[in-house]
Amino acid sequence: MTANAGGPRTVSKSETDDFRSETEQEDAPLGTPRVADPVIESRDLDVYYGDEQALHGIHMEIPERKVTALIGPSGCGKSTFLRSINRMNDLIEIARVDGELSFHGKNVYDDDVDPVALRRKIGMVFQKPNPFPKSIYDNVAYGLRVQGKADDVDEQVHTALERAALLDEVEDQLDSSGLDLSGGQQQRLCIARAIAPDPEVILMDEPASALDPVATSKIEDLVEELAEEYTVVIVTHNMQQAARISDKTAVFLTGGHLVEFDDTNKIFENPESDRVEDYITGKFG
Amino acid sequence: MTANAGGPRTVSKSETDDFRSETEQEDAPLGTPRVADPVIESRDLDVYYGDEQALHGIHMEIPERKVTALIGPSGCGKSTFLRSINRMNDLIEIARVDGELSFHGKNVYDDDVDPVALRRKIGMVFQKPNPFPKSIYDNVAYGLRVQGKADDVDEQVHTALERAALLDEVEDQLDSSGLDLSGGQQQRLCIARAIAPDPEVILMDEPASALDPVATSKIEDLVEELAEEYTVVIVTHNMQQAARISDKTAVFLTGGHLVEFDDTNKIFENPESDRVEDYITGKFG
Amino acid sequence: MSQAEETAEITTGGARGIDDRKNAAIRYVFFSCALVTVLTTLGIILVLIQGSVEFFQQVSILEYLTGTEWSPVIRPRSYGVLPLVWGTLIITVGSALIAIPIGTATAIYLSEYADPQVRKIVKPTLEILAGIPTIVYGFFALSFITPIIQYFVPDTGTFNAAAGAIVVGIMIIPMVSSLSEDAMSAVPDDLRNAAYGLGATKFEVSTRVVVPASLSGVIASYILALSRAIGETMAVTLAAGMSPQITTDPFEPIQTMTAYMVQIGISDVSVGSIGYQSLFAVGLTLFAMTLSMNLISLWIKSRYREEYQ
Amino acid sequence: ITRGKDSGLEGEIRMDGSNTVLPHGAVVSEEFQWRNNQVEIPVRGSGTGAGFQRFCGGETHAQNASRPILEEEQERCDRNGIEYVELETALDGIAVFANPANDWCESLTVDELARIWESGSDVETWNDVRNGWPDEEIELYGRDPASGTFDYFTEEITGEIGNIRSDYAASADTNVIVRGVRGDRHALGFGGAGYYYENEDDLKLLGVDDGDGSVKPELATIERGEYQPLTRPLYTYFRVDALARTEFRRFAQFYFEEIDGEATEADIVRPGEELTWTQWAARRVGYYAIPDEVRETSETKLADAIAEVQG
Amino acid sequence: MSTSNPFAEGTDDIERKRMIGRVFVAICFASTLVGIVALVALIADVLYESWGWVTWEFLTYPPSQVIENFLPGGRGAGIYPALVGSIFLIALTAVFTVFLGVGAAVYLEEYASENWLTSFIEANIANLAGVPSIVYGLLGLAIFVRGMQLGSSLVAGALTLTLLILPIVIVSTQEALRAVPDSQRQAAYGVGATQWQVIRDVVLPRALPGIMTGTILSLSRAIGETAPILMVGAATSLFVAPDGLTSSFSAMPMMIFEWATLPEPEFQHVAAAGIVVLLTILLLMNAVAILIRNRYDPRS
Ligand SMILES: Nc1ncnc2c1ncn2[C@@H]1O[C@H](COP(=O)(O)OP(=O)(O)OP(=O)(O)O)[C@@H](O)[C@H]1O
Ligand SMILES: Nc1ncnc2c1ncn2[C@@H]1O[C@H](COP(=O)(O)OP(=O)(O)OP(=O)(O)O)[C@@H](O)[C@H]1O
Ligand SMILES: [Mg+2]
Ligand SMILES: [Mg+2]
Ligand SMILES: O=P([O-])([O-])[O-]
Repeated sequence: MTANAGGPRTVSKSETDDFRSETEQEDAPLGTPRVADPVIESRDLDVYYGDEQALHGIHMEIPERKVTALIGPSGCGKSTFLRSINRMNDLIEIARVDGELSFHGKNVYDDDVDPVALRRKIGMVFQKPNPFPKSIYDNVAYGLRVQGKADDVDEQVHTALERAALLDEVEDQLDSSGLDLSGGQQQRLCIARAIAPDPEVILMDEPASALDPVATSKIEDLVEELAEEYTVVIVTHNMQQAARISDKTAVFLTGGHLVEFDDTNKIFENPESDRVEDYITGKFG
Repeated sequence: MTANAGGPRTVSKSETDDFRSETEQEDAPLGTPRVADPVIESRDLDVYYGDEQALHGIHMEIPERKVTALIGPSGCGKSTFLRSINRMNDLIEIARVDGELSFHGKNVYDDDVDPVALRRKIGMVFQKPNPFPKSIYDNVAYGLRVQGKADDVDEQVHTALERAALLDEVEDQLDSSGLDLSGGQQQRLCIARAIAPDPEVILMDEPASALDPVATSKIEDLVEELAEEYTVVIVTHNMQQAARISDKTAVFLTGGHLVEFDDTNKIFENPESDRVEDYITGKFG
Repeated sequence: MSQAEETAEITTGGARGIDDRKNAAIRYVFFSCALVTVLTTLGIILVLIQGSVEFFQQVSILEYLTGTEWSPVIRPRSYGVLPLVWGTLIITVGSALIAIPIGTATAIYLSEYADPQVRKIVKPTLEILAGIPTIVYGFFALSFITPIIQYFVPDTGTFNAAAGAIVVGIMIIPMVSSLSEDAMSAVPDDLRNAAYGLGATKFEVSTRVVVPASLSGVIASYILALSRAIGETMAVTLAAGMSPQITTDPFEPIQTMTAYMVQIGISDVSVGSIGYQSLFAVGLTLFAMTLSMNLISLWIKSRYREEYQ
Repeated sequence: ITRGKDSGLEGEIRMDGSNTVLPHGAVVSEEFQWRNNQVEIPVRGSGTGAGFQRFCGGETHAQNASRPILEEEQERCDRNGIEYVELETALDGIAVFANPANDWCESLTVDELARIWESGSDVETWNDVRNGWPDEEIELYGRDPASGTFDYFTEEITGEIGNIRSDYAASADTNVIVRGVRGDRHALGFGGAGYYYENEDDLKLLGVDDGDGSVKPELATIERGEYQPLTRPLYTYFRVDALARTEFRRFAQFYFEEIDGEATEADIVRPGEELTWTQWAARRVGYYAIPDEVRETSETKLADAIAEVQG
Repeated sequence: MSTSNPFAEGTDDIERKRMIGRVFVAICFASTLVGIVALVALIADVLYESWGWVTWEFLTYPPSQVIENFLPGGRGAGIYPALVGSIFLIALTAVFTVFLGVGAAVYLEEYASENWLTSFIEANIANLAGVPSIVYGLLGLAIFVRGMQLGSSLVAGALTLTLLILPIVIVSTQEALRAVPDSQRQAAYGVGATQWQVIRDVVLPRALPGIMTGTILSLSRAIGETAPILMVGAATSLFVAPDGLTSSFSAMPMMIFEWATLPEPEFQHVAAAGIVVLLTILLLMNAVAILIRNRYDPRS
């Protein structure tokens, strides 16, 4: 796929001849489309926890300023894949990564890549809202401070809260604890915190699964908006959610295989694989 | 609804004139059908946790030897309702129940009802398999022993394991720990434990949500079989599951309201309420 | 099955429910066990007050609380408890200066950096320090710590507050390290992940997320450790001396409240004399001091619970 | 595991009191129990005061004391109907000692000691004690104010119990005083003479001059009553009614029985001497034997008490 | 595809933080060592002082005031009655504390509802845990020795130590009970067990390792306590081991304290030998507790 580096190139799903043959790439998911100048590209990515292999030869190209959804049944490796993008897996002692995962063409697993610097480019939002037990303001400012972006903190905090659609609700209580907010507000606070230092990519691991419907729909709206400025990769167990908000969808199935990766519409309306179809129509999971 | 106690009476959904007027019964769910000789009947049931009201005036009649599914988004009070049937809510200090919940016409919240005796009639299976750290045999025998049904324990244990479709798999390891089983087996063990003392009703709170698809489908088959002998009330967050296995479905929506209660087919094909329709088609949740 | 029968099976039918009588009896037995602790406190207060009343019939409370000379046996007699309180404070503050930084750093190391295997061994090993009989610490101070101090500060006498504070400090390190480590491990990984996700280094995660998040638990551990230091007896009796005086020089001998109590407890003063009664007055004062420390720690802990849900 | 011989006697004798006297009582009972192993004698050292409290409350049978019983304690005994017999059973010399590096001071007069130790003393340096001695601060070590040793020392030296300066380093453990003096060139301390003899290399023993010349506390000077005023008697009190019990009677009498071969030891028993257990025990644990006259008086008192209960 | 490293910017700053981080870890590690070094120094000091004095005779003979008896060729002297006394004391204390401690903890965790009485009892327990041990000595003296006329007996000593460690045992038992997952209780209630059946069959067995660990650790604290048994009146010199609840007793810390104050310098070694015996028992108890903890640790 290095041939792709040349420049923008529109590649549609129909260009099937562009695919490597099945024999060459057994694990390549069905219908993997080339993506124009992908921000993140994974090639033959295997992830192991100790002796257990959690991901098998994942190939994926994640497009810029789009929402890419990862769906699949519990334990299929969605979170694992997400964490391998910004090397959060480094923090899990037994986790081991093989293959390549590149960010703007640079393999993030190269020795000269500092994972801390990497994570400053790729923000992350987690399943359970996890604000620090600090004030709302300090929560948002934390990343700025850590990353040494300390001038104009005030302004940056406000901007981030604004973008996370939270400013109106908390403007006059910036000093109160982040833990005093409702679950949905907390999650938006975490999003504000993640975007405050202005990363390029935002990874979200089931950001709405712990929230009620109203809060969920707010987060969904937010995700769509964020895609105007950021590349968003989102894990969700809710297929309707994936259908609603994402441009691309990757379906992982049990055992850590990426079974299908394509435009969201395609996946939901006319998946290549029967297993994906079964999964999407709720035959299991 | 006490008028109902008289005897079997087939009431179909179409008999809308049978409903009390909306003004009389504001909280009555749409489409609540009368049930012939219901085993469990709740009337105007409110449940509070401290100052928070988790259930609002629930009316429901649960038919004998049928599977009744409770569905709804997270936090809507499904588990709360289930626990109020066998008074497991008594164990939550701040929980308080108003209104009536009757079992064979007897309000279980009357002063002269012994919750322990009640629970001996109404078995329960929980979301996470929770076998005791004892042998498989002792797990199943436990209920028999505490209920003083200690003759022929051997036979009863075997029968229960058989009915729970687990006997074949564990017959020659009855002495090994219940914890050594797989998740799905553990859950079936818990079902065997619940049915061993031969209750009338079995309450199940998302019994398959922690299991993989194969184990899930085994549990689903089992639930359908159990309905031949027991009244089953099952909470699930998986709508397809509810559609597959239940006869009646109750849809709770956020805030603790029972929005619709009807035959499962009706609910899934032609719900009365738009909100239920939205929920079922995955617009939120 | 008829409805009446059904109903009969779940109701108590006027009688008591299943094993109800037995359950009630068992509940009372357990309750009495819990009551023992209340009786213990009552007993302590009664015993201390009874002795103190006799003492305060002869000594004015004002003199006791404000006087700066303590010599209930040596003439001219004076009954100002402040020198003993001072001695106790010196030991407490001194041991805190040792145990708090060392214990906290140990806790951070164990919770954030150490391999789980290492933690599994080191934590209980350190806990042994808190379990070693304090009389052993007393001898350790005299035979090991004091000579070292004397090497650096040659004028130091055999008994000195510093040696007492050091051994007590060592003794309470594990209270700080273990309890703080518990608090730090209780910080959900979510928070660590959040910080890593923002591009924080491990150092920043430890010091700017974990420590602040566990602060109330950590502080509660300090207070518990300090209240142990206040109540510490044999080590200070042996190491810090028996000279009630208000001095800021840590190389001078002092006397703590507990050391005074041991001294009277095994002394030749006649029972019923004012010297003997002073034992109870000092005991009561000590009890009041640890009580207030414990109330503070309870208060902090209740805040701590709130914060985590 | 039981050690010693079974003599057929059995029972329990509880002994408490001064922890100074405790080793003496403990050695006697130790020897007694090796010979009568069914008699159980727990010995405690709660202190003379707390001991009398228990003794006069009828909790114990024998009481060690480093001072005679006080009036209020006596009243308590009377109230509880406890009759006792007071016996002098050993002598203790309170030694005054200095650091071995002290080459200026050989002895002190009682007056000098008083000036050093009395309450409000203005002696700060050795030079204040006697002209010509170094102008170095004296570091003072001594027993804690709650001890009988302290009571005796202050009474004899300064004329009144408890009349002592408050800025000396006090300890309940004489070993700790020894350590203090050993580690401090300008130190001066007091404590039981036995402690000096166990640490001769580390301490310098000073003579005490009460007008008849300087005397050092030695076996001879103490047992002959020449080391004054710092020789003090130690006492054992026995409960009279308990003497009716054979084993208790035998135990009390054992104090004044002659030692047997097993106990003879050259450095304790000098040739030609005939010692009783109490005398032998006193020397054994670093105290001094009561002179024979005193022993006879004590023995007679005991015999009278026994006669009274058996009477 | 570009091979330039997009992560090069800002890495100086990260490197600098890493340096600080390394220094910080070094400090934390050094602090951890302080505690361990102190422990090693303490044990080494004691072992050095006692070298050659811990003999079989030392373990099996009654104490003596005469140093020669401790030496080879002497009549034999040691710590036997105090050793047995301490063991009896601890065994008795264990019985009392397990009964009272588990009872109280079960009441607080399983029965008590959240009301002022419960919070009062819990606050009271937390406070008792911080009361100096010597105060318990005064209490034991007044209540058990005098009030209940038990005298300075084994049972009075054990009761005093019981009260001393009861709060710690209760708190650790509560923690063990809290660690029993609610799902286990619900499973039992769900099949119609009564509360007592739930506690007896499910909660207590499951919490047992935690309860044992906490209790043993507390007992190992009790075995080293000097001040309270000194106040209650353990005997300093005892020829025979205690043989009944009401017999007089001696205990190792008392013996050590006494030996250390005797004039002959050799007694310092005897005291050190006593400390070695005491520490050995204590470490054994800790080891057992750790073994139980590690074996049943739900986290491992
Ligand atoms: N820290 C870990 N240590 C060991 N195994 C792990 C770890 N995290 C995940 N796994 C295993 O890796 C596999 C994939 O897990 P992962 O969390 O990526 O799944 P997921 O698709 O995110 O599931 P879910 O929807 O439940 O979050 C699972 O089998 C899981 O048990
Ligand atoms: N023990 C409790 N104490 C206080 N509030 C509770 C408790 N249990 C449940 N609730 C509250 O009651 C409401 C209903 O909870 P319930 O557990 O019945 O929901 P549910 O429908 O079962 O949700 P889920 O699908 O997540 O299991 C929620 O708002 C919940 O926060
Ligand atoms: Mg996941
Ligand atoms: Mg639920
Ligand atoms: O031990 P004393 O008798 O000196 O208190």
